[in-house]
Amino acid sequence: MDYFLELFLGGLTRGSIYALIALGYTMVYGIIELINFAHGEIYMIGAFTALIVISVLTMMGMNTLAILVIAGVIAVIYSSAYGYTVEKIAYKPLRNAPRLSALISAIGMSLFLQNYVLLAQTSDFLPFPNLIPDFEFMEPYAHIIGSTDIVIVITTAIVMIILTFLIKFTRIGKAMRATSQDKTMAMLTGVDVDRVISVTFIVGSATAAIGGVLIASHVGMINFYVGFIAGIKAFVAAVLGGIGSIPGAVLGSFVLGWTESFATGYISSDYEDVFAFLILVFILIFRPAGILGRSERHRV
Amino acid sequence: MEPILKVQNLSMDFGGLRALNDLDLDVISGEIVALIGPNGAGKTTFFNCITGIYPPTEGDILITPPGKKTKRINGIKPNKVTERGLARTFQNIRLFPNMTVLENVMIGHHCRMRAGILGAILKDRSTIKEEERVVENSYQILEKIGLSDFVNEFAKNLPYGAQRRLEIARAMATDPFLLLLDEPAAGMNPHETEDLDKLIKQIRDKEGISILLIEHDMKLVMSLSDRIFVVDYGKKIAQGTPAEIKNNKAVIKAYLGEDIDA
Amino acid sequence: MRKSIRKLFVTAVFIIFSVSMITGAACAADTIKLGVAGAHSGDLASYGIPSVKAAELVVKDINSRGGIDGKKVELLVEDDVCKPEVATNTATKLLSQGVNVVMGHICSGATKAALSIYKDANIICMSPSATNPPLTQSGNYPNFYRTIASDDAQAKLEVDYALGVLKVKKIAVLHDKGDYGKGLAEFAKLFIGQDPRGEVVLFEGVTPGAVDYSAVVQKVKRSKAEAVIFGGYHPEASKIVMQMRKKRMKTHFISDDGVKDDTFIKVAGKYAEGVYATGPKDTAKNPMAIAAKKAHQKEYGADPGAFFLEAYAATLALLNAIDKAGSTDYKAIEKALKTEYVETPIGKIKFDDKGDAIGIGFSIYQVQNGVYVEVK
Amino acid sequence: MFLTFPIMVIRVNPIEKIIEWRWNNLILVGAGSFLISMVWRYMIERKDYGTRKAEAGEKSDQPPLIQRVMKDKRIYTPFLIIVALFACIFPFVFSMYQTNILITALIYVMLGLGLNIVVGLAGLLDLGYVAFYAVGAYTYALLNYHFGLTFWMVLPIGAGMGTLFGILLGFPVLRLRGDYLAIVTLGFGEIIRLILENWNEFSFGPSGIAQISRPSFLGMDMSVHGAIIYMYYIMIALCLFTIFFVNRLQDSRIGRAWIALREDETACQAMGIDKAKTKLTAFALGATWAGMGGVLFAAKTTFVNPASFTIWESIIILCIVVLGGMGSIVGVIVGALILILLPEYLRAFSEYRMLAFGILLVITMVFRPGGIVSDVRRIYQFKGTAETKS
Repeated sequence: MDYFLELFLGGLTRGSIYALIALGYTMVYGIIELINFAHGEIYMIGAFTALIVISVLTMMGMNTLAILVIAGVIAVIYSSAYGYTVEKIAYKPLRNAPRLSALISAIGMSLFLQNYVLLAQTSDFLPFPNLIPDFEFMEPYAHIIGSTDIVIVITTAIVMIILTFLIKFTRIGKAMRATSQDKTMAMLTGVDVDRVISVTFIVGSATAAIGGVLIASHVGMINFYVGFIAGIKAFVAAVLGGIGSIPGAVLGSFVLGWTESFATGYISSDYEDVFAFLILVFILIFRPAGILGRSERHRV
Repeated sequence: MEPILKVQNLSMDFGGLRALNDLDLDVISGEIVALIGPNGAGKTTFFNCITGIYPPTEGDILITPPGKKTKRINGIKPNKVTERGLARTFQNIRLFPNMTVLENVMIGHHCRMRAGILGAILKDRSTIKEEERVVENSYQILEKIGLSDFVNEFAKNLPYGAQRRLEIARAMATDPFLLLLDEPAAGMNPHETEDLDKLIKQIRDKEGISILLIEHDMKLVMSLSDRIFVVDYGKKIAQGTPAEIKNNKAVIKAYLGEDIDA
Repeated sequence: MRKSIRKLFVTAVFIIFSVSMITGAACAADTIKLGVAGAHSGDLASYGIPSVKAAELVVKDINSRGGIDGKKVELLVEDDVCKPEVATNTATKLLSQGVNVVMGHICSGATKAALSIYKDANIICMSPSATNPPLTQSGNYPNFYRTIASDDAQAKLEVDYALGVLKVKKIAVLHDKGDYGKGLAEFAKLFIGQDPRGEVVLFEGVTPGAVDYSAVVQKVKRSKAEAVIFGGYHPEASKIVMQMRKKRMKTHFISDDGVKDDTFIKVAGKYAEGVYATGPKDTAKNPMAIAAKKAHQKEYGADPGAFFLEAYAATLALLNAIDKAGSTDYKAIEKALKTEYVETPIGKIKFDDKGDAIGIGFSIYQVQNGVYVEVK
Repeated sequence: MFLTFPIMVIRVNPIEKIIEWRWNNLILVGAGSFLISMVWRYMIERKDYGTRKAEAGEKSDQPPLIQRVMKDKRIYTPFLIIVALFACIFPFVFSMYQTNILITALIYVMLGLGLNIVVGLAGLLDLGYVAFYAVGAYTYALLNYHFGLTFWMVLPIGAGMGTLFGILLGFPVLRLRGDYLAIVTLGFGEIIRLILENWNEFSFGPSGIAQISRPSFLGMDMSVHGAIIYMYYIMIALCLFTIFFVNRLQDSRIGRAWIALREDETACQAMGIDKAKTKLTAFALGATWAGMGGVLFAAKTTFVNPASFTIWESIIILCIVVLGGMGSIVGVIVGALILILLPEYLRAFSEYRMLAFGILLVITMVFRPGGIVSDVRRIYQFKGTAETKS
């Protein structure tokens, strides 16, 4: 039972990690139906920015909690700026082009950002300091779950709630929903679609940056390639949950996290990813629009 | 006379919503039948049920192609429905925009062709002949519809009225015995509508294809139809000849609201 | 506008074509051409670039002393990104340029792909880092040599250390599913199986690049393994070690020379303490090694990277063999490699019939106070 | 226009941060960041210029150049002859290396044309195309290793295995639309790779299978050089065959059905086209080509391991199709040649080449969203026929 619990918690952490990235994916997809391949790179850049800030501040001798907050804020700002810029450069000119063209543009952007960081920084893995202190009250349970894990899970929950509120109850949220339903109609009813899309990218990138900082401190290292791998997984999670749906992305991430965790624990980690993809295929066969996705209604 | 299309007790539910409720309808060979009703009455849903896009919740759809036995076609796939001889057009035009006008019509021939992969590669004599026949045939249809000048235009570049007619041409190419037209005159100017009136009559008279159409343009409906069915809220509220329908109280009420009745 | 761009492009391609033709044709035989191939870009570049630097240093040294038999040595450096399909291109490119001997490739997969081309062209190839055992042991590649011990030798050492010195009984064998790591793990499993003192309680591959290895670590914990033998590279190793230590597990962690890298210690920090890794015998006292490192410092202003000394030794061995043989003839070089000892930074070596170096060895290192220290 | 200003300001900043951080490399990175920001500025200017030009260009209704060239038989035929001649004498004029990379490029031409059936014609976004490529490669590798079957015997088997797997994958994904399809195919591609990686008994795991025999000519033993030249001509022949095949297909009943499917799924079905069957044919045929490509890959490289079949490979092939121009044969050929040969010739830039590659993809898409050679496919032969009939 203990073992099951541990795997369950491990899966929860992993799921939360995916969720932090998947949320951005799903928001962008919901609005402009684009698989934003560069989203993983935004996450990576967030982590790198945080690392740079942390290094600088540590040299200046600040205390860890302040560093964490400052680094987090700066990472969020930079990632948002990057998200915004990427959208303006690589996607906006392609708004009316075939969807595949935008996809290729996204792939190109992903490659570019990867190599940009590779060249500007290094190809080696860099150690990422763990800034989340070990909580003392956690010590008796440290062998089961670490403090970083808890912070990640809680942050994911908070981010999800905030995003849901944002979309359900604010003006910009309303505009987002309108845009995702029908761009032309939204435009006609006075929604500034370009602005809505920009905001979506900014919010999505900010989420990714928060993810970047937390995940990097959990994993303890980063390099230019972490974004791509995590991005693919998060994308799978978003699709699994029903792409375009915020709770769907989180649920999908948890399903994926647990699948991987239990598959590793009870079967073999050799085929961990195989199980992850198999569950994706199975769920999509029975629910072609994902767990919480709206099934596409044909308008004839 | 035996009806070629006979719909009995057709009902369609979307979740809890009953879009169609116990609908009956029939079309007799050589007829032009109109299906009218206010917006959202379930007319297009009715078409979608008949053509296999939605499987109906209840009821029977029976077809009797000329010279063949009666068959029940509930819930079979759209392409099979077309193969059986029912062809349709769409309310919001659904052409293949990046194909030429001719190709659009050639697609209509698809289910009447048999060339397979091998045929396509080897281009044996039967395939070549078939292709030639289809090109010829498509061209003839376009001539009848009056689009022969646009043969090599992209469908998306046609004027609106011509796109509507191309949809009809494409549907005719599937060699149907019954043509289902979903608001063929929508968005047309009076002049174009007049042409359409002629065209539809021509299709019935010269090609021998029966027609079931949904239309809002009452002038067109009255001029064309042999019989009219009126639906509201998924229910049939009246049926009869144009003259009968014109004076039907229920119809007037449905169209103009309660006040007029009083 | 578009047309002119296209024209420009076509012209550019043609120019490149013709330039490469001219260079291909110009390779007259008054230099000895040493090919250096490996990953010089991409994510594995950090393993390939040191070999280029080593070759540059050796060649510079030899040329400054008048070359071999009065002939200068010319370097042909080609990137294979560690991909087999690119490696065949690299190999043919080297052949087109009239290469005499090749030092490389870096990854075993790429090496295998390239070897079949060198073999038909009678070119000798010596790798500083391709450790896959069949490269020498299968006998399929008579033209292949290496200055690094093969995976099975390392695995043997790790297993012997775990069972003999650490006296553990239950061992979990993990790997990164890669060519190198999995091969090594398979050997470790085999050797433990043959030894009555220990048993393999877990044999698993982890997914490289995954965000979290907690499930695997849990599994190790449940298996009650006293030691983990890991085959793979340092990024995964540090993630696993960190998660193990965070879960307060005291399991020994033994790994290979993919982990015996200072980056590992930097990344894992305090968690790296006590980790064992195998690596080539300590060369700190070898005067040639010291000289080579110094030369690198002087030339490039930094410490050399992974496989630098092996590459240095390989370059020396190859050029020495050509010198001794007095020609670049395949048979002659082969004979010289197998009979003549040569002094290198990794010891005095010659090669056995299969192509493995005699005279080099591996030893076990442990992280103590942030540095790898050889343990006896 | 005013947007470019914040972009530049924001862009430069992180680089400055790097300078701050890397004290030891201060000067070097400083110069580098300056260069990058210059390049960036230049690019943005170019982009604005390009956008304005494109806006202006839309009004002047000028048919694309390549289309005009292709229409005009007087230019087209001699052009073809020159290309053909060049292709014939290529291995004797150029070095073995050039021939070798051209073989690689030609394999990708085949793969691109195969994927073009699925993505370009039928409009099904397939991100797991590499799975079939792997299936083909391993078919040859394993059959050759265990039973010593030769290249020519395995080529049809590999193609067949590709078809089989195409159908196997096709069935479960038929219901899916758009990006759901993409992600499932991506998963399928990964599953195949992971199985190859982990199932040692079957596939020899990550260490792969080496010493696969090259195609032999009438049982003759050939030197590497000879083998490469031979391989080159095989590739030329197979590419011609592929072009012929795809060309015939896309002008046929089946090809039209694919395009109709891409254009409008519902309408396509309402026109009597069996959606499931059409999709399945597209998948199966696309996979057939990938299977063949795989056999060729194994024969050329003489070594296979799972590392050659990552998702990036699928992405590259997809880029070939989209960059070249979806649905256009010439486009795919051009795309393959550019995308495969360019990185080889960019070797001079070594570490910058992938960066350049990424930029190239974005720029091409932004300026020519339809691909380099768009609109070409849509000129159909029926034109002539129809006119003579009228």
